Amino acid sequence: MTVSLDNGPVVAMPAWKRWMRSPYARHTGFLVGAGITVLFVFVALIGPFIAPYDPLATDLQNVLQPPGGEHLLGTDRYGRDIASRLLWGAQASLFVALAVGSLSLLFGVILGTLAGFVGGWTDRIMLAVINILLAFPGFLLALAFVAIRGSTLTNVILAVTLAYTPRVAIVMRAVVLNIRPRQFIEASFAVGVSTPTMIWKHVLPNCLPPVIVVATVSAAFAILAEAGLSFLGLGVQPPAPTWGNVITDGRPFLISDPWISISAGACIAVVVTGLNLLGDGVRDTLDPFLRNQTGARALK
Amino acid sequence: MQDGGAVPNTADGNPSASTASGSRLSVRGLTVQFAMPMGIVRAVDNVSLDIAQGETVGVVGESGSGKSVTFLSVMGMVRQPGRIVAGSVELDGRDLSQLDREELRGIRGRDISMVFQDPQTSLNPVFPIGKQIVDVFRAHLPISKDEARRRALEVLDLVHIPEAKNRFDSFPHEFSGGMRQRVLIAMALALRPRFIIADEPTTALDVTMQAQILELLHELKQEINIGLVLITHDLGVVARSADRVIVMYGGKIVEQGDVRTIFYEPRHPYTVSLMRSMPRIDMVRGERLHSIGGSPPSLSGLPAGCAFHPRCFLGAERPKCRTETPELHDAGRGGHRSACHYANELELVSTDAPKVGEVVARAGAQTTGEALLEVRDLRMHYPAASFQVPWNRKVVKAVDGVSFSVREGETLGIVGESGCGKSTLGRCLIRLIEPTSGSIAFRGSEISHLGVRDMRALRTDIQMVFQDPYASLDPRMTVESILREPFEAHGQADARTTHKIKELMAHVGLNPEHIERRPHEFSGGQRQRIGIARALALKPKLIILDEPVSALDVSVQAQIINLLKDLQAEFKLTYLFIAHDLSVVRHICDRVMVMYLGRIIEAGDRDTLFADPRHPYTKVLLSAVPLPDPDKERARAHVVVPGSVPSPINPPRGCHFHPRCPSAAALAGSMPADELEQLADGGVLPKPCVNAYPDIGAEADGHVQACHFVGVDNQNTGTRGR
Amino acid sequence: MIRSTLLCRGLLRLKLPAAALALGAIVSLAPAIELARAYAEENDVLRIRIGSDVISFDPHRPSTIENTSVAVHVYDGLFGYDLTDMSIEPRLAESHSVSEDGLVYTIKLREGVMFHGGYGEMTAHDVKFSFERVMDPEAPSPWAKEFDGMTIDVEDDHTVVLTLARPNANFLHSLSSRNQALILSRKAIEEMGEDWITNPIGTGAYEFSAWRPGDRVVLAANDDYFRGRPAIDRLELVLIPEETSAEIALLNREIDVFFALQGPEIIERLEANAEINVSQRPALISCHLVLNTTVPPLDNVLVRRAMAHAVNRESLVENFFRGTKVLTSTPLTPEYVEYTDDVPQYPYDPDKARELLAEAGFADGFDFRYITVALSPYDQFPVVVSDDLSRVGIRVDLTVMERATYGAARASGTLPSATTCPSNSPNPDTLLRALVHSDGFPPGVNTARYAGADALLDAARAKQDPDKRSKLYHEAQRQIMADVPTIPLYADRLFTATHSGVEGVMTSAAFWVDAYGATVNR
Amino acid sequence: MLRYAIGRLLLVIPTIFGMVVLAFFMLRALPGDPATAILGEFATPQALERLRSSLRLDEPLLSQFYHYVTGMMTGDWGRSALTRKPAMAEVMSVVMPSMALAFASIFVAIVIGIPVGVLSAVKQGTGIDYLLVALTIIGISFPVFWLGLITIVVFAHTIPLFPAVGAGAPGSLLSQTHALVLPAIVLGSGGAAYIARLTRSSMLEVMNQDYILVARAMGISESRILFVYAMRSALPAILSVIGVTFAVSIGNAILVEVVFARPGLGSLIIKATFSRDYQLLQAGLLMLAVSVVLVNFVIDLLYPIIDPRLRR
Repeated sequence: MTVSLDNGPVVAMPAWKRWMRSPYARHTGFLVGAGITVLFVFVALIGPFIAPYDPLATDLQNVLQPPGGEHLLGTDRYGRDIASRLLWGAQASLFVALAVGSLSLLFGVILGTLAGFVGGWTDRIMLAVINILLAFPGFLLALAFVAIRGSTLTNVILAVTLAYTPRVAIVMRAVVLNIRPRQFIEASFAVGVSTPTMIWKHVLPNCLPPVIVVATVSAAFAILAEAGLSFLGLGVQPPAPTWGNVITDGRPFLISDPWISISAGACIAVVVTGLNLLGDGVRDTLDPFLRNQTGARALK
Repeated sequence: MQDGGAVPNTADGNPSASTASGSRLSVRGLTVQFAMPMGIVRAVDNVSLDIAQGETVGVVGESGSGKSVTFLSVMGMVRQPGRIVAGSVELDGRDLSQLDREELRGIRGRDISMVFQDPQTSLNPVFPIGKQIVDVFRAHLPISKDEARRRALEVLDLVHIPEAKNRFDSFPHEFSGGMRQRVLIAMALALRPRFIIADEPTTALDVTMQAQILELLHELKQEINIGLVLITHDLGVVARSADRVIVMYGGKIVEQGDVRTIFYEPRHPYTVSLMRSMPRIDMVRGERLHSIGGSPPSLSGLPAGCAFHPRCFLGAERPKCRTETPELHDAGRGGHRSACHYANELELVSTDAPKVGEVVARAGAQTTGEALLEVRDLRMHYPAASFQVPWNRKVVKAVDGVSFSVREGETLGIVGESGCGKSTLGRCLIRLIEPTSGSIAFRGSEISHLGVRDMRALRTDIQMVFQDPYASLDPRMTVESILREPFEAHGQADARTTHKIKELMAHVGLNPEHIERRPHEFSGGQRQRIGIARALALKPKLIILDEPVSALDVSVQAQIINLLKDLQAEFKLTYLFIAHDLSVVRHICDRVMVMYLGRIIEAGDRDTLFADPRHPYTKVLLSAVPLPDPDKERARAHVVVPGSVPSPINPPRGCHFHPRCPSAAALAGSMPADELEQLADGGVLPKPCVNAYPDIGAEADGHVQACHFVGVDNQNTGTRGR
Repeated sequence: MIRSTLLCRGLLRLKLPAAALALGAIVSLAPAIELARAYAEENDVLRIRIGSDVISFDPHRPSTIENTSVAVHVYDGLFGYDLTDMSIEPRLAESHSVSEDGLVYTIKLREGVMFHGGYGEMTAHDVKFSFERVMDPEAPSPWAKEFDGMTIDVEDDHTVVLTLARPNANFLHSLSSRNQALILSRKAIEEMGEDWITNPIGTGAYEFSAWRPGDRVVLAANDDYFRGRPAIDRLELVLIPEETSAEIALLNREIDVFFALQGPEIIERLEANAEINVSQRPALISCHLVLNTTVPPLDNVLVRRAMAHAVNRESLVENFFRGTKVLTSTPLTPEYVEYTDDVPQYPYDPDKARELLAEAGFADGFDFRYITVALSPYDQFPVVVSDDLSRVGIRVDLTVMERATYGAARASGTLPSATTCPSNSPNPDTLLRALVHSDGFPPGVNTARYAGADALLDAARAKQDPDKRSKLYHEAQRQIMADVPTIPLYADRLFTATHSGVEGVMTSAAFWVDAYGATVNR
Repeated sequence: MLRYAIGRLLLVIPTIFGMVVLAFFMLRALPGDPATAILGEFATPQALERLRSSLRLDEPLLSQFYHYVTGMMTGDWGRSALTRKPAMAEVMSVVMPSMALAFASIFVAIVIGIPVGVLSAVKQGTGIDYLLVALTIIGISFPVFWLGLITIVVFAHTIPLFPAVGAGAPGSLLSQTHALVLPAIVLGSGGAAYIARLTRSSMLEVMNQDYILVARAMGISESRILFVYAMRSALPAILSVIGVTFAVSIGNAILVEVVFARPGLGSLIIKATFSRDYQLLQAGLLMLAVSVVLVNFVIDLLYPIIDPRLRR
């Protein structure tokens, strides 16, 4: 039982005004998430330039300094400046998040579109493979991949991409299956539009927003997964400054010098929260069907 | 009957003197606002009305008129962001708006209950229907489960659920739409409330189902003394059932009065226009329908003064209408009130367009053109589920051996209830769906086997307009890109395309300056115009119109129908018009085919077919459509058929219609036993009906039908008249 | 269908109360700490933390300190070390005699020593079987070289004669090790086949009872142990890889003994705790940056010396390890009798390092792949070392490999560097032969591919006279440090923290824990 | 119902076979020679050769696969290369603590997640709702191992309520349950957040359904509408997220097991990965994946019980 309140034509308005009146501008979560994400990207980009110390330079005269003083967030057991390591680490995290987000988006969209649009046996086989991949917990899949290929940044990215592509693909497939029978697709076929044009001009643009949400979520998870792999000794290898490595470095000092792990963990938590809020905000403003689709499946 | 009727009438000043004693529901100065992002929206504006127990009040209005919100407020069920900001709702003098939540809950379902539009979604799918009715009893009465069950069975019997005992534990999905609506009515009736608010109770149903439900409501009203509010956009339904009528527009009541007064002596231009713009099944109103310009206003941007003035045939230029909001005032006998400054001027205006405009005789020449499209034995079967075991394949025979031809320049209508295969047929013809077998010849050349490329080329000749103007346009594209698409798809896009697009827009009545706008910036009617422009872009010969007006408000519907007619004349178009609304079909089509379960059961010239329907199903269909004319409607005979359209997965043997056919049942009584077939459910029917699908015959006048016993008149089943 | 409906209704009805109940249960579990303490305070059990999981109970196979810590309780050898002073004492042997030429060892076995689980008396046949198993030419034990072509003859059930191929002054060390020298039951292995490996049968103070991978090994006291039944009924070696967790577990009395404690901060904290005793002993382990002498530019001795000067080992030991490790000048540790300081020294001197590099033709430094393994602390101190190296212009690419990859890569012998910390017996020959003798590769850990001290080491081994032998070892150490095939970074110390009521837990300088003599008094 | 169950089961079998194939071929791509990894750097070439042939590493991949699959059919999952114990037995010896953790965490997730989600939905738009929504987002944004580390410090050290490590003493159910509390809460917190989020959104969606409106119009009490009408209809969506949560938990359990030094499939898989123990790794991976498939199968079976439309 809806009250239809807006039947009449809407008067055109400038872009900024439209933005101000869009649901995004009123969604607190979205604004906070976008704010954190923008800040994160900014810090990651300029981090290496504003870092006060070399993130790799050890200084055994000044190990385990508490926060404050010369070292804003203190030093670790090698006397390395935590703040500098975190600033550099932001870059690695951004890179992982960005790469995983865009790669899983790219592959997921291709696979999902194929499965959803071609249908038939292509769909069945791809769906079966996707389901098998989905049955392996994502982190397990990433772990196995890194174990096989070795612990480098590239491999961590590929591993997490491998783990999250099926999730993007399955959402993409669902969205395509939802879009495909819509009348405007039929209508374009009826005027003689060819299939590739159809996918490019109608299917993709309409499917992308919810899938981008999933990709945002997988970017967030990529940061978590990278940290998890580092923790197990399978991530980007030390002494590279990544947030996961900083947590692991601080682990023996959790009782005496907890700031090391806590500051790195907090960085991860804040950025991941930001990405999740951003994804949520976009999802909340999408149409309800897509909200459900992305809700249940993408959270793995 | 533990409560209800016994309460004495405490209200005074009954505006409609026609009804007798009983409770009274009074709404005074009700104003409901919604806090929306774009600002405060007043959905209901100072509405006052009275409903007495025992009367049926029809509430009519287009989408956004505030009719539903008014009655949700009455029930105390307006939710955030909506809020009642002024006014009162009194039930026998008790102000419901002052009650707390628990007291209000006690009123709902017990004193006032509600029936909603969509029976598919109104029952909780995870509980058996019996439990849902039992819950209603137990929410209000301290009775045992068994007692509640006994009473629930009683109400189920009351609404004619067959074998209620056995179906008590069935789930909603095991019932047809009509049956579910009965269950919902049973729920609403369970505690014998004094008032039932039925919000579009038949809109989601097929006409034969609608007839059943209207019949049921009528019957119940006679048995139980309830005040029934019938919210609807369908004037036919009102004409058939209501005692009084309230017409709403832009959140206000614009006219109210006795049903005959409203239909025959309306005193508000909106009511007049509404009456005129409705196509009628019983007559042809001439070439053009009266249409109201523009579209129903958005509640967020109501015009100043009289909300209707921009669309009014009287007031558009009158300053008073633009500045002064008219209040309801007496406009005639029996509580007839109108909110028009110039209500008196309407005394001489009649609702029947033919008397106003001129009756244009139809030019029969158009129907004798060459056959443009020849369809022979077309079939479209598809598997009923995606995964099936090979030894038990179930097939949906959506289109099952259909042959017909479309002549150049004519409009061929295809009608039928949902599930009859008419839309599938339309899509098969331009091969949006690949038919399973059969031939389709366009201008004599076979197109059912054309390759993708040739078929795309053919789409310059055959085009389609879709039902849902909201879904059929890509929300992300501008009008320009939507209309450019056909040109690009066929390599015809060039420097002049933008100019052509603007021309097209002008042709279909859109402002060419809006070329950069996106679909959501247009109203429903305007969007349908975009859809039509897209179909026209390549100058096709044949346009398949798939329910092009069924999603539109009545006033807009008329505009689009007129537009389609104009375009047909201008571009020498041939139409294949698919619809479920027989009135529209009667208005626009030259020839009509009736489909039932994938087959054509009757086809013929429009006037012949409507005047002299031969197949029992056609007769049933025609009689089920309510006429927007109280006297005629109540005087005529209604054939109500039992059951609903069977599943096309397993259609009945023999004539698909035989299980519901009133003629066959009646015939059986007068036939010798050896010509009858015993049925599983104990009934007997003539053997041919059960055993053989009747061939569609051919007659000289082109009027064909598929019934074994045509001409045997049997309208004595389920007939009622007033 | 009806049944399933009923079932589901039942389920749904149960759901809420069940959830509430369970929530209550969880909440009420919190005060259950007292109960938990109760089970931790059984007197008959001693829980010892180990840092990584036991892999195998076959003592003859590659071992870890955890494997050895299990093996010392389950098995015994002919001889063994007295852990107080690391002197050799007879165990399963009653007495022994050595021929004049030092080639024939006649050993009289103790009588009446029974294997666990009813596998009978330990005899000379078991000794022969065990030692031949070590020397199996098909699948030799990594320690097969310790026996070096020895022949074994059973004279009678309780006498065995071992004949060496060449004199070996360190042979009694070889018979005291807790790897190749442990005696297995021939009968048990022959009867159980492959299953033997997870059901070890020995003659030790404790019998194997259970192993839950990833959790713990449980041993039960051997009532018939020939040195007397141990005081504690049950021994649990509990796996807690992470030291902070182990510290908490120790404080919570989830464990009684924190074995192989590394973290300097944790050591400091536990030392400050009155309830905890922290014992330490020098260990026979030294840690090395092994430089591959066959790979340019490391084949240039000047470069290697420059690197040795570049590493600030004092700071590493003092500031990074906070004095929990000690400096060593040679691959041997100061614990060895044969150790000497009189070798070429490489004090921290970055300028000298740069000079040497310039002299070698690498004034602009060079690219160096520093390879280490992802095991604490071997993935940690290299960070400091590589930073030191980079300060003299060496462009260090620190590669941390996970264990299996590292093992395989190191076995290839082509890595430019390696981080190697051989754990060893008190036999200096074992360490030096493995690390810097050409016997040590392939297979082995002499990934420096260094052979410069072969002659000296072989000569030392053959010398029976302890003084002369020591001199030869001193000579060898000088030679090695002149050539610097490895940079000895530090010598390890072994820290063990125990609850104050726990007495008699011994640790070996060769890094294992022995709880035979332990008592618990809570 | 039976047909539905059989149909689901028929889908489970190829899925598991697919996993076997995937696990096999993926793991054969591991670099490093398992034989070297097992025998160490001291092994002679002959010994390596012998071990390789006993592990069938010298045979063509397809032949290895054939023996692997046929072995599996007959219950022979090979032996752990490292311990020579049957891989199946080794996996089985740690299945209990692993599954205990997984199910306990799901339990925690459900017990916390559903009430939070319902509360949040009921209070939609209020401060409580915003707070809970924020908490659920933060809840899925913490690295689980980090949460575990902090939890250990706080609840085993600062306030020593729970054991820091391990799965409790073998044989003592009390001590095992006690040791399960912290890891289950840590592992379950993320799941609780997911479940709360989904419960909230599906409750909100269900509350917008026409049949809820009808129930209101019939005067059914709000609590009954909420807990009977809406809850029951929201359950299928909640169930499906429980299935997803289980899979996530199984993955994160690896980290939690390492943090809490618990025996389990996670620790086993890590160990097997580091030691190139193919047979063990395969067995462990498959056991986890199969448990995910089976849990989802059980959930699939629950759907028709909750939603009568699926009973056919």
